[in-house]
Amino acid sequence: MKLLYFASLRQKIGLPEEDVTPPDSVRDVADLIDWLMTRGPEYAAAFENKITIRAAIDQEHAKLDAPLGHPREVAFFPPVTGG
Amino acid sequence: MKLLYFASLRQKIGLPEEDVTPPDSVRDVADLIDWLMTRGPEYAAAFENKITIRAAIDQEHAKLDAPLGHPREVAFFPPVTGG
Amino acid sequence: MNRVQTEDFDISTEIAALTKGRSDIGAVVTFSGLVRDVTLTLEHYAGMTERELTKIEAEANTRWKLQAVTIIHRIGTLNPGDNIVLVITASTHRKDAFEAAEFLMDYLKTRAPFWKREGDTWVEAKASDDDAAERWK
Amino acid sequence: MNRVQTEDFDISTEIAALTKGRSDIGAVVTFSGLVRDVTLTLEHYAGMTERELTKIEAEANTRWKLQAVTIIHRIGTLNPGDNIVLVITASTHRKDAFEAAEFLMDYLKTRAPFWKREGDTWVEAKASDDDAAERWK
Repeated sequence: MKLLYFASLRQKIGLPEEDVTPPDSVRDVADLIDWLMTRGPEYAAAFENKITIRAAIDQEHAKLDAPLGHPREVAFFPPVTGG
Repeated sequence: MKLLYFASLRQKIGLPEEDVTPPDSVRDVADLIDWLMTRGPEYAAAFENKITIRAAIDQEHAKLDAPLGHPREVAFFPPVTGG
Repeated sequence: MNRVQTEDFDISTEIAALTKGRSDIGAVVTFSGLVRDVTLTLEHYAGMTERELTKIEAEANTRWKLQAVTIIHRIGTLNPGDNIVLVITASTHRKDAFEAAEFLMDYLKTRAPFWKREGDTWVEAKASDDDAAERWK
Repeated sequence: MNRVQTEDFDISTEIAALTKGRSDIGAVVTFSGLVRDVTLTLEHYAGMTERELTKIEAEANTRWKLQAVTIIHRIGTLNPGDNIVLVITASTHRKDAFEAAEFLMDYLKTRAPFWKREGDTWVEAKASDDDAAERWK
Protein backbone atom coordinates (compact mmCIF):
# COMPACT_ATOMS: atom_id res chain seq x y z
CA MET A 1 0.00 0.00 0.00
CA LYS A 2 1.02 3.60 -0.55
CA LEU A 3 1.82 5.70 2.50
CA LEU A 4 1.85 9.50 2.47
CA TYR A 5 3.43 11.74 5.10
CA PHE A 6 2.62 15.42 5.51
CA ALA A 7 4.06 18.45 7.31
CA SER A 8 6.20 17.62 10.39
CA LEU A 9 5.81 13.87 9.78
CA ARG A 10 7.22 14.15 6.27
CA GLN A 11 10.09 16.22 7.67
CA LYS A 12 10.91 13.70 10.42
CA ILE A 13 10.63 10.61 8.19
CA GLY A 14 12.39 12.37 5.32
CA LEU A 15 10.01 11.08 2.64
CA PRO A 16 6.73 12.41 1.18
CA GLU A 17 5.52 8.93 0.31
CA GLU A 18 6.56 5.30 -0.05
CA ASP A 19 5.14 1.88 -0.93
CA VAL A 20 5.08 -0.68 1.87
CA THR A 21 3.81 -4.22 2.40
CA PRO A 22 2.99 -4.60 6.08
CA PRO A 23 2.57 -8.12 7.54
CA ASP A 24 -0.93 -9.64 7.83
CA SER A 25 -0.93 -8.97 11.56
CA VAL A 26 -1.31 -5.23 10.79
CA ARG A 27 -5.09 -4.82 10.88
CA ASP A 28 -5.81 -1.26 11.97
CA VAL A 29 -4.19 2.19 11.88
CA ALA A 30 -2.57 1.73 15.30
CA ASP A 31 -1.01 -1.59 14.18
CA LEU A 32 0.37 0.13 11.09
CA ILE A 33 1.94 2.87 13.21
CA ASP A 34 3.47 0.29 15.58
CA TRP A 35 4.91 -1.61 12.63
CA LEU A 36 6.28 1.57 11.01
CA MET A 37 7.99 2.52 14.27
CA THR A 38 10.09 -0.67 14.07
CA ARG A 39 11.50 0.42 10.68
CA GLY A 40 14.04 2.92 12.01
CA PRO A 41 14.73 5.77 14.44
CA GLU A 42 13.23 8.40 12.07
CA TYR A 43 9.91 6.52 12.12
CA ALA A 44 10.13 6.00 15.88
CA ALA A 45 10.64 9.76 16.29
CA ALA A 46 7.87 10.71 13.85
CA PHE A 47 5.23 8.52 15.51
CA GLU A 48 6.52 8.91 19.07
CA ASN A 49 3.48 10.81 20.31
CA LYS A 50 0.87 8.56 18.76
CA ILE A 51 -2.07 10.43 20.28
CA THR A 52 -1.28 13.53 18.18
CA ILE A 53 -1.02 11.66 14.87
CA ARG A 54 -3.89 11.97 12.42
CA ALA A 55 -4.50 9.37 9.72
CA ALA A 56 -6.60 9.11 6.58
CA ILE A 57 -7.46 5.91 4.74
CA ASP A 58 -8.11 6.56 1.05
CA GLN A 59 -8.45 10.28 1.78
CA GLU A 60 -11.01 9.89 4.58
CA HIS A 61 -10.21 10.72 8.21
CA ALA A 62 -9.61 7.51 10.17
CA LYS A 63 -9.23 6.87 13.90
CA LEU A 64 -6.41 4.75 15.37
CA ASP A 65 -8.73 1.75 15.72
CA ALA A 66 -10.09 2.01 12.16
CA PRO A 67 -9.58 -1.27 10.27
CA LEU A 68 -7.25 -0.82 7.30
CA GLY A 69 -9.01 -3.09 4.82
CA HIS A 70 -7.21 -2.95 1.48
CA PRO A 71 -6.59 0.75 0.93
CA ARG A 72 -4.95 2.37 -2.06
CA GLU A 73 -3.31 4.94 0.23
CA VAL A 74 -2.92 5.72 3.92
CA ALA A 75 -1.80 9.19 4.99
CA PHE A 76 -0.28 10.33 8.28
CA PHE A 77 -0.11 13.94 9.39
CA PRO A 78 -0.19 16.22 12.43
CA PRO A 79 -3.40 18.07 13.41
CA VAL A 80 -4.39 20.38 10.58
CA THR A 81 -3.68 24.13 10.76
CA GLY A 82 -5.30 25.65 7.68
CA GLY A 83 -8.00 28.30 7.54
CA MET B 1 -41.03 72.03 20.41
CA LYS B 2 -40.46 70.46 17.02
CA LEU B 3 -42.20 67.17 16.29
CA LEU B 4 -41.11 64.79 13.50
CA TYR B 5 -43.15 61.95 12.06
CA PHE B 6 -41.70 59.10 10.02
CA ALA B 7 -42.94 56.31 7.75
CA SER B 8 -46.55 55.24 8.39
CA LEU B 9 -47.01 57.93 11.06
CA ARG B 10 -46.03 60.69 8.64
CA GLN B 11 -48.43 59.19 6.11
CA LYS B 12 -51.36 59.06 8.57
CA ILE B 13 -50.78 62.51 10.06
CA GLY B 14 -50.01 63.98 6.64
CA LEU B 15 -47.04 66.03 7.83
CA PRO B 16 -43.30 65.31 8.13
CA GLU B 17 -42.89 67.80 10.99
CA GLU B 18 -44.54 70.64 12.88
CA ASP B 19 -43.95 72.99 15.79
CA VAL B 20 -46.22 72.57 18.80
CA THR B 21 -46.55 74.05 22.27
CA PRO B 22 -48.10 71.42 24.51
CA PRO B 23 -49.62 72.46 27.87
CA ASP B 24 -47.51 72.21 31.05
CA SER B 25 -49.42 69.07 32.07
CA VAL B 26 -47.61 67.18 29.29
CA ARG B 27 -44.62 65.74 31.15
CA ASP B 28 -43.63 62.53 29.42
CA VAL B 29 -43.83 60.88 25.99
CA ALA B 30 -47.16 59.17 26.78
CA ASP B 31 -48.67 62.52 27.86
CA LEU B 32 -47.53 64.06 24.59
CA ILE B 33 -49.14 61.26 22.56
CA ASP B 34 -52.41 61.62 24.53
CA TRP B 35 -52.40 65.36 23.91
CA LEU B 36 -51.62 64.94 20.18
CA MET B 37 -54.51 62.47 19.84
CA THR B 38 -56.95 65.24 20.87
CA ARG B 39 -55.83 67.38 17.94
CA GLY B 40 -57.80 65.58 15.24
CA PRO B 41 -58.88 62.25 13.77
CA GLU B 42 -55.64 61.87 11.76
CA TYR B 43 -53.63 62.06 15.00
CA ALA B 44 -56.05 59.73 16.77
CA ALA B 45 -55.61 57.21 13.93
CA ALA B 46 -51.83 57.58 13.83
CA PHE B 47 -51.35 57.00 17.55
CA GLU B 48 -54.24 54.56 17.99
CA ASN B 49 -52.03 51.57 18.82
CA LYS B 50 -49.80 53.37 21.31
CA ILE B 51 -47.82 50.25 22.22
CA THR B 52 -46.35 50.03 18.70
CA ILE B 53 -45.25 53.68 18.56
CA ARG B 54 -41.55 54.41 18.98
CA ALA B 55 -40.31 57.81 20.10
CA ALA B 56 -37.00 59.64 20.20
CA ILE B 57 -36.20 62.73 22.24
CA ASP B 58 -33.45 64.80 20.65
CA GLN B 59 -32.53 61.83 18.46
CA GLU B 60 -32.22 59.32 21.31
CA HIS B 61 -34.65 56.42 21.72
CA ALA B 62 -37.16 57.22 24.50
CA LYS B 63 -39.72 55.03 26.26
CA LEU B 64 -43.34 56.11 26.80
CA ASP B 65 -42.61 57.07 30.41
CA ALA B 66 -39.47 59.07 29.53
CA PRO B 67 -39.76 62.67 30.87
CA LEU B 68 -39.78 65.20 28.02
CA GLY B 69 -37.66 67.89 29.66
CA HIS B 70 -37.12 70.75 27.20
CA PRO B 71 -36.23 68.99 23.94
CA ARG B 72 -35.34 70.60 20.63
CA GLU B 73 -37.16 67.81 18.80
CA VAL B 74 -39.32 64.77 19.50
CA ALA B 75 -39.80 62.14 16.80
CA PHE B 76 -42.49 59.48 16.46
CA PHE B 77 -42.20 56.45 14.22
CA PRO B 78 -43.19 52.80 13.83
CA PRO B 79 -40.74 50.00 14.70
CA VAL B 80 -37.70 50.30 12.44
CA THR B 81 -37.28 48.01 9.43
CA GLY B 82 -33.85 48.79 8.01
CA GLY B 83 -30.94 46.42 7.57
CA MET C 1 -16.53 54.14 9.88
CA ASN C 2 -20.23 54.57 9.11
CA ARG C 3 -22.09 56.00 6.13
CA VAL C 4 -25.65 56.45 4.91
CA GLN C 5 -25.76 56.79 1.13
CA THR C 6 -27.91 56.32 -1.96
CA GLU C 7 -25.01 54.88 -4.03
CA ASP C 8 -24.03 51.23 -4.08
CA PHE C 9 -20.92 50.01 -2.26
CA ASP C 10 -18.16 47.60 -3.24
CA ILE C 11 -17.24 45.07 -0.56
CA SER C 12 -13.64 44.48 -1.70
CA THR C 13 -13.00 48.23 -1.73
CA GLU C 14 -14.44 48.61 1.76
CA ILE C 15 -12.40 45.70 3.13
CA ALA C 16 -9.24 47.09 1.52
CA ALA C 17 -9.88 50.44 3.20
CA LEU C 18 -9.87 48.67 6.58
CA THR C 19 -7.00 46.26 6.10
CA LYS C 20 -4.57 48.06 3.78
CA GLY C 21 -1.04 48.32 5.15
CA ARG C 22 -1.93 46.42 8.34
CA SER C 23 -0.67 43.03 9.43
CA ASP C 24 -2.53 42.72 12.74
CA ILE C 25 -5.90 41.71 11.27
CA GLY C 26 -6.46 37.96 11.05
CA ALA C 27 -10.19 37.78 10.44
CA VAL C 28 -12.63 39.86 8.41
CA VAL C 29 -16.36 39.14 8.44
CA THR C 30 -18.79 40.91 6.14
CA PHE C 31 -22.56 40.84 6.12
CA SER C 32 -24.41 42.25 3.17
CA GLY C 33 -28.17 42.44 3.02
CA LEU C 34 -29.82 42.35 -0.42
CA VAL C 35 -33.27 43.23 -1.72
CA ARG C 36 -35.33 40.14 -2.46
CA ASP C 37 -38.01 39.94 -5.18
CA VAL C 38 -39.55 43.42 -4.74
CA THR C 39 -38.66 47.08 -5.21
CA LEU C 40 -38.13 48.85 -1.89
CA THR C 41 -37.83 52.47 -0.90
CA LEU C 42 -35.81 53.21 2.22
CA GLU C 43 -36.14 56.32 4.30
CA HIS C 44 -34.40 57.24 7.52
CA TYR C 45 -34.24 59.82 10.28
CA ALA C 46 -31.21 61.86 9.20
CA GLY C 47 -29.19 62.88 12.22
CA MET C 48 -30.53 60.20 14.55
CA THR C 49 -29.34 57.46 12.18
CA GLU C 50 -25.73 58.61 12.32
CA ARG C 51 -25.92 58.87 16.14
CA GLU C 52 -27.36 55.35 16.42
CA LEU C 53 -24.76 53.84 14.08
CA THR C 54 -22.00 55.47 16.14
CA LYS C 55 -23.53 54.13 19.35
CA ILE C 56 -23.99 50.62 17.95
CA GLU C 57 -20.39 50.57 16.74
CA ALA C 58 -19.14 51.85 20.13
CA GLU C 59 -21.16 49.16 21.91
CA ALA C 60 -19.61 46.45 19.70
CA ASN C 61 -16.15 47.81 20.53
CA THR C 62 -16.82 47.50 24.26
CA ARG C 63 -17.96 43.88 23.88
CA TRP C 64 -15.38 42.50 21.42
CA LYS C 65 -11.78 43.15 20.52
CA LEU C 66 -12.10 44.67 17.07
CA GLN C 67 -9.50 46.34 14.89
CA ALA C 68 -12.06 48.04 12.66
CA VAL C 69 -15.77 48.27 11.90
CA THR C 70 -17.60 49.59 8.84
CA ILE C 71 -21.37 50.09 8.59
CA ILE C 72 -22.89 51.33 5.32
CA HIS C 73 -26.66 51.62 4.86
CA ARG C 74 -28.29 52.67 1.62
CA ILE C 75 -31.42 54.81 1.30
CA GLY C 76 -33.70 55.57 -1.63
CA THR C 77 -35.24 53.17 -4.11
CA LEU C 78 -33.63 49.75 -4.45
CA ASN C 79 -34.42 46.90 -6.83
CA PRO C 80 -34.29 43.10 -6.47
CA GLY C 81 -30.70 41.95 -6.02
CA ASP C 82 -29.49 45.43 -4.93
CA ASN C 83 -27.36 45.83 -1.83
CA ILE C 84 -29.11 47.41 1.18
CA VAL C 85 -26.63 47.24 4.01
CA LEU C 86 -23.02 46.27 4.67
CA VAL C 87 -21.36 45.49 7.97
CA ILE C 88 -17.66 44.66 8.17
CA THR C 89 -15.80 43.61 11.29
CA ALA C 90 -12.05 43.06 11.47
CA SER C 91 -10.37 41.36 14.38
CA THR C 92 -7.37 39.29 15.38
CA HIS C 93 -9.65 36.29 15.94
CA ARG C 94 -12.58 34.97 13.97
CA LYS C 95 -14.90 34.50 16.94
CA ASP C 96 -14.84 38.23 17.76
CA ALA C 97 -15.36 39.18 14.11
CA PHE C 98 -18.31 36.80 13.68
CA GLU C 99 -20.07 37.68 16.94
CA ALA C 100 -19.61 41.42 16.50
CA ALA C 101 -21.00 41.31 12.94
CA GLU C 102 -24.09 39.42 14.11
CA PHE C 103 -24.55 41.85 17.00
CA LEU C 104 -24.20 44.89 14.72
CA MET C 105 -26.84 43.53 12.34
CA ASP C 106 -29.24 42.62 15.17
CA TYR C 107 -28.91 46.08 16.68
CA LEU C 108 -29.15 47.82 13.31
CA LYS C 109 -32.36 45.94 12.58
CA THR C 110 -34.00 47.02 15.84
CA ARG C 111 -32.46 50.41 16.72
CA ALA C 112 -31.31 52.29 13.60
CA PRO C 113 -34.14 54.52 12.32
CA PHE C 114 -34.65 53.17 8.80
CA TRP C 115 -38.00 52.21 7.30
CA LYS C 116 -38.72 50.17 4.20
CA ARG C 117 -41.67 50.81 1.92
CA GLU C 118 -42.86 48.49 -0.83
CA GLY C 119 -44.99 50.65 -3.13
CA ASP C 120 -47.49 52.29 -0.74
CA THR C 121 -47.14 49.69 1.98
CA TRP C 122 -44.70 50.04 4.85
CA VAL C 123 -42.86 46.83 5.64
CA GLU C 124 -43.81 45.47 9.07
CA ALA C 125 -41.13 44.92 11.72
CA LYS C 126 -40.43 41.28 12.48
CA ALA C 127 -40.67 39.77 15.96
CA SER C 128 -37.72 37.55 15.01
CA ASP C 129 -35.53 40.67 14.78
CA ASP C 130 -36.53 41.70 18.31
CA ASP C 131 -35.75 38.18 19.53
CA ALA C 132 -32.37 38.26 17.80
CA ALA C 133 -31.49 41.57 19.48
CA GLU C 134 -32.71 40.34 22.90
CA ARG C 135 -30.01 37.70 23.18
CA TRP C 136 -27.29 40.36 23.46
CA LYS C 137 -28.90 41.95 26.53
CA MET D 1 -18.16 25.91 -5.23
CA ASN D 2 -14.76 25.14 -3.72
CA ARG D 3 -11.23 25.84 -4.90
CA VAL D 4 -7.65 25.40 -3.71
CA GLN D 5 -5.33 27.86 -5.42
CA THR D 6 -2.07 29.76 -5.13
CA GLU D 7 -3.54 32.99 -6.57
CA ASP D 8 -5.33 35.61 -4.53
CA PHE D 9 -9.12 35.97 -4.66
CA ASP D 10 -11.39 39.01 -4.90
CA ILE D 11 -14.34 38.94 -2.53
CA SER D 12 -16.65 41.18 -4.60
CA THR D 13 -16.03 39.03 -7.66
CA GLU D 14 -16.80 35.85 -5.72
CA ILE D 15 -19.99 37.32 -4.23
CA ALA D 16 -21.11 38.50 -7.65
CA ALA D 17 -20.59 34.99 -9.03
CA LEU D 18 -23.03 33.69 -6.40
CA THR D 19 -25.67 36.40 -6.49
CA LYS D 20 -25.70 37.62 -10.10
CA GLY D 21 -29.12 37.49 -11.73
CA ARG D 22 -30.79 36.14 -8.58
CA SER D 23 -33.37 37.86 -6.40
CA ASP D 24 -33.90 35.15 -3.79
CA ILE D 25 -30.77 35.86 -1.74
CA GLY D 26 -31.31 38.23 1.18
CA ALA D 27 -28.12 37.72 3.18
CA VAL D 28 -24.49 37.15 2.24
CA VAL D 29 -21.85 36.50 4.89
CA THR D 30 -18.16 36.32 4.05
CA PHE D 31 -15.26 35.30 6.23
CA SER D 32 -11.75 36.00 5.08
CA GLY D 33 -8.69 34.90 7.01
CA LEU D 34 -5.51 36.94 6.61
CA VAL D 35 -1.86 36.31 7.41
CA ARG D 36 -0.73 38.20 10.51
CA ASP D 37 2.81 39.50 11.08
CA VAL D 38 4.76 36.55 9.63
CA THR D 39 5.40 34.83 6.30
CA LEU D 40 3.63 31.48 6.08
CA THR D 41 3.88 28.56 3.69
CA LEU D 42 0.77 26.44 3.29
CA GLU D 43 0.75 22.89 2.07
CA HIS D 44 -2.15 20.49 1.73
CA TYR D 45 -3.09 16.92 0.91
CA ALA D 46 -4.23 17.29 -2.71
CA GLY D 47 -7.20 15.06 -3.37
CA MET D 48 -8.25 14.69 0.25
CA THR D 49 -8.63 18.46 0.59
CA GLU D 50 -11.17 18.67 -2.23
CA ARG D 51 -13.10 15.74 -0.77
CA GLU D 52 -13.16 17.32 2.68
CA LEU D 53 -14.30 20.72 1.36
CA THR D 54 -17.12 19.02 -0.54
CA LYS D 55 -18.14 17.10 2.60
CA ILE D 56 -18.01 20.19 4.81
CA GLU D 57 -20.12 22.13 2.31
CA ALA D 58 -22.62 19.27 2.07
CA GLU D 59 -22.86 19.10 5.86
CA ALA D 60 -23.59 22.86 6.02
CA ASN D 61 -26.33 22.40 3.44
CA THR D 62 -28.03 19.72 5.55
CA ARG D 63 -27.97 21.95 8.63
CA TRP D 64 -28.98 25.33 7.17
CA LYS D 65 -31.06 26.62 4.31
CA LEU D 66 -28.41 28.04 2.00
CA GLN D 67 -28.71 29.29 -1.56
CA ALA D 68 -24.98 29.08 -2.23
CA VAL D 69 -21.62 28.41 -0.60
CA THR D 70 -18.08 29.24 -1.74
CA ILE D 71 -14.90 28.02 -0.08
CA ILE D 72 -11.51 29.14 -1.43
CA HIS D 73 -8.25 28.20 0.30
CA ARG D 74 -4.85 29.39 -0.82
CA ILE D 75 -1.63 27.35 -0.72
CA GLY D 76 2.01 28.32 -1.17
CA THR D 77 3.91 31.18 0.42
CA LEU D 78 1.86 34.05 1.82
CA ASN D 79 3.00 37.31 3.36
CA PRO D 80 1.59 39.49 6.16
CA GLY D 81 -1.77 40.94 5.14
CA ASP D 82 -2.31 38.33 2.39
CA ASN D 83 -5.60 36.46 2.15
CA ILE D 84 -5.49 32.79 3.22
CA VAL D 85 -9.06 31.59 3.10
CA LEU D 86 -12.50 32.76 2.02
CA VAL D 87 -15.88 31.37 2.97
CA ILE D 88 -19.09 32.84 1.54
CA THR D 89 -22.60 31.79 2.51
CA ALA D 90 -25.76 33.09 0.85
CA SER D 91 -29.20 32.56 2.30
CA THR D 92 -32.67 34.02 2.50
CA HIS D 93 -32.10 34.86 6.17
CA ARG D 94 -29.10 36.25 7.98
CA LYS D 95 -29.12 33.73 10.84
CA ASP D 96 -28.55 30.81 8.44
CA ALA D 97 -25.82 32.68 6.58
CA PHE D 98 -23.98 33.64 9.80
CA GLU D 99 -24.20 30.25 11.47
CA ALA D 100 -23.23 28.32 8.34
CA ALA D 101 -20.18 30.55 7.78
CA GLU D 102 -19.01 29.99 11.36
CA PHE D 103 -19.58 26.27 11.03
CA LEU D 104 -17.68 26.08 7.74
CA MET D 105 -14.69 27.87 9.25
CA ASP D 106 -14.70 25.74 12.40
CA TYR D 107 -14.80 22.54 10.34
CA LEU D 108 -12.21 23.80 7.86
CA LYS D 109 -9.86 24.60 10.75
CA THR D 110 -10.12 21.09 12.21
CA ARG D 111 -10.82 18.76 9.25
CA ALA D 112 -9.41 20.15 5.99
CA PRO D 113 -5.85 18.84 5.48
CA PHE D 114 -3.85 22.07 5.31
CA TRP D 115 -0.70 22.79 7.29
CA LYS D 116 1.03 26.11 7.91
CA ARG D 117 4.77 26.48 8.22
CA GLU D 118 6.59 29.58 9.44
CA GLY D 119 10.16 29.24 8.17
CA ASP D 120 11.21 25.77 9.36
CA THR D 121 8.64 25.57 12.13
CA TRP D 122 5.24 23.99 11.65
CA VAL D 123 2.42 25.99 13.23
CA GLU D 124 0.83 24.11 16.14
CA ALA D 125 -2.88 23.32 16.08
CA LYS D 126 -4.92 25.29 18.62
CA ALA D 127 -7.14 23.68 21.24
CA SER D 128 -9.53 26.61 20.78
CA ASP D 129 -10.18 25.42 17.21
CA ASP D 130 -11.11 21.95 18.46
CA ASP D 131 -13.42 23.53 21.04
CA ALA D 132 -15.03 25.70 18.36
CA ALA D 133 -15.70 22.65 16.17
CA GLU D 134 -17.04 20.63 19.13
CA ARG D 135 -20.06 22.89 19.60
CA TRP D 136 -21.55 21.77 16.27
CA LYS D 137 -21.57 18.09 17.27
